[in-house]
Amino acid sequence: MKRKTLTFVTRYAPYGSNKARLTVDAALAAAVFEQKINFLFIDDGVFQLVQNQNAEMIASKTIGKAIETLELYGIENVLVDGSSLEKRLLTPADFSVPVKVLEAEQLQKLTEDSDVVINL
Amino acid sequence: MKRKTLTFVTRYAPYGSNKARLTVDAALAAAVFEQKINFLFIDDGVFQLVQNQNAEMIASKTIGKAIETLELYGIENVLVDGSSLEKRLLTPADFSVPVKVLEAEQLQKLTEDSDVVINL
Amino acid sequence: MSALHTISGSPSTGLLDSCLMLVGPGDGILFIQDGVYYGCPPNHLTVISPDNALFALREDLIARGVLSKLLKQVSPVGYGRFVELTVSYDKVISWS
Amino acid sequence: MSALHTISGSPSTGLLDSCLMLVGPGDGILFIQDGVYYGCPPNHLTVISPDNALFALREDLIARGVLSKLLKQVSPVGYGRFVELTVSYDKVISWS
Amino acid sequence: MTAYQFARAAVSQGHEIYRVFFYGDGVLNANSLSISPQDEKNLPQAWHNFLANNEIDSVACVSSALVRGILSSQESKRHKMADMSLCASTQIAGLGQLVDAALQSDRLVSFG
Amino acid sequence: MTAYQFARAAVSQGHEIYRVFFYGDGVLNANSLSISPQDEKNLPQAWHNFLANNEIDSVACVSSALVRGILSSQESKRHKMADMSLCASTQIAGLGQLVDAALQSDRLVSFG
Repeated sequence: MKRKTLTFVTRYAPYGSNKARLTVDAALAAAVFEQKINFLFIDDGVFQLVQNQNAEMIASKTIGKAIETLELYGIENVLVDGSSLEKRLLTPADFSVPVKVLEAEQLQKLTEDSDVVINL
Repeated sequence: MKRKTLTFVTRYAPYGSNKARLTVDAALAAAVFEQKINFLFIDDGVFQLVQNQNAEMIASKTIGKAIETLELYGIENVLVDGSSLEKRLLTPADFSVPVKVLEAEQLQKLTEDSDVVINL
Repeated sequence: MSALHTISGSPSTGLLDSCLMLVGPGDGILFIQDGVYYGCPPNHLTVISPDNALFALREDLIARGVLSKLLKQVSPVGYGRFVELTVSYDKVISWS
Repeated sequence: MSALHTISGSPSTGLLDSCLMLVGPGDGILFIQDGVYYGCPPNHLTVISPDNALFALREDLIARGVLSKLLKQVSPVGYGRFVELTVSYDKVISWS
Repeated sequence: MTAYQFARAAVSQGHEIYRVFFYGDGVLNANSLSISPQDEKNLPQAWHNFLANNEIDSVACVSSALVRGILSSQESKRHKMADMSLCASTQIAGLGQLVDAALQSDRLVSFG
Repeated sequence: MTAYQFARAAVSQGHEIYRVFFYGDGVLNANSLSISPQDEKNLPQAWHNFLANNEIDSVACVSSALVRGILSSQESKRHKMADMSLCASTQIAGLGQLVDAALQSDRLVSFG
């Protein structure tokens, strides 16, 4: 089986639904398959990256913690849509992990270069 | 127990979720309590009123049918937010039941005059 | 009769615009769950009359790491105050 | 590699704007479920390049009573054609 | 979680809760079979204890419950299903119970 | 419903379905206890028949399934629950099965 490029896209805020959690878990599950993996945050998904989250307050698991493990699992391509940041007046300095900020053209190239795009 | 004014608000398109159905069913359940009942469509909720729906195509119940029964159950105050109509280029002529179109000030008065507003 | 409006979705949902259609003078607005992002920059609240008191649930702000970003016109409140607010207004209208 | 994008939420969700961030030349867009309201007036589709083919699921249009309102630049398709479209593009990206 | 914490705060302030009405995905809190992730709070269990300890009436919306496979023994029988998965403290009933609660109470607070 | 009709159309055109992966509320289609409103199609039953007749592999996402009270007998045992409510044709497994399907198939089509 040839090596594929999988791109996970997440566009939901961290705790309002289970979708954010599901996408991180899917990416972590994908890591063991040794494919090329991109993880892209867009829209409200960028809120998942905000540092100093503490979901114990709402008896839940802090999603920032799971995102920090992405790199440990070998997922180095942690990407963020620049326009989603601008709209929310956020910058990579607000985040708990290092990210690559992509502009419009780079986003389109990312999609084009992906074999599978998983947007749950 | 004094007679109360109940206002049901629905803002969801008819079939994408169960919420539209839930609100109509709740209003029909309320009818037997002989209170004053308003039923207000706002935002995507106005799509519920569009005539010639046929949910058999998606193996579901046509919600327009349930809305037609509101009047039979004595719920005569079927109200629509005018700005939601304008945004969607819809008019009462597109609908399967007669409705009263409310402007901004009337909407605020409706809320103020209600004892309970149910927005599920 | 006054109302407390609770908003539980982020600004992407447009819930505040819908809510404002029914907000009258003296009504209050409480941001909960993902709604607390409405209380963070950029300022989404300029469309609201100063006559309407604004609150955000502290637990939800802390969970999301945004308590320190809360705009100054919004008061952080705990669950106890949330309950008091539902009593001090005549009714509660939820937006989710 | 080209993509077919499926959009299943109404214009209130803003899904088309999100989708367009990832749409490249030659990609197709298929509106399904509440997404079919994107194919109805007012015209939400002026921001899309004519290079991108547009489709809407016929069953969902009929269910909602809006088949007759479909904008002329959008082609109504059934489930058979939906399957063919997923094959004729290199991948499918879903927006919900 | 928000609804649960709100209800606890209301009781601790001495307010009386007339009824808790579960609808939509909320009915999952009335499912005795549901299991929370290991490191998260078991919300159905917490609700169950809270409602029992404070003797609060609770109802799961029948239409929401049935499609999610939450059955009372009576419904199980009617639909000839073998299993039963409703918490003992919660009844299944229609939306009339929501309307009744809205009429009987001083405040209706709902959490989408 | 969209996913079900799409799957039927794919099979009728001679395509092979490698796997159906239920997640989120979709796992309710794998709940043997769920009951549809009288005048609507019984979607869980329709899926069950379709998957069995065409011998298609199906998996319900374990985390989505557990919080919704959908248990395989094995999980039932592990969590000491009395009842069992998973359709016989569907296994419970992790998100790895979704990734595996994405890698093994020519197309992944998901329905939110």
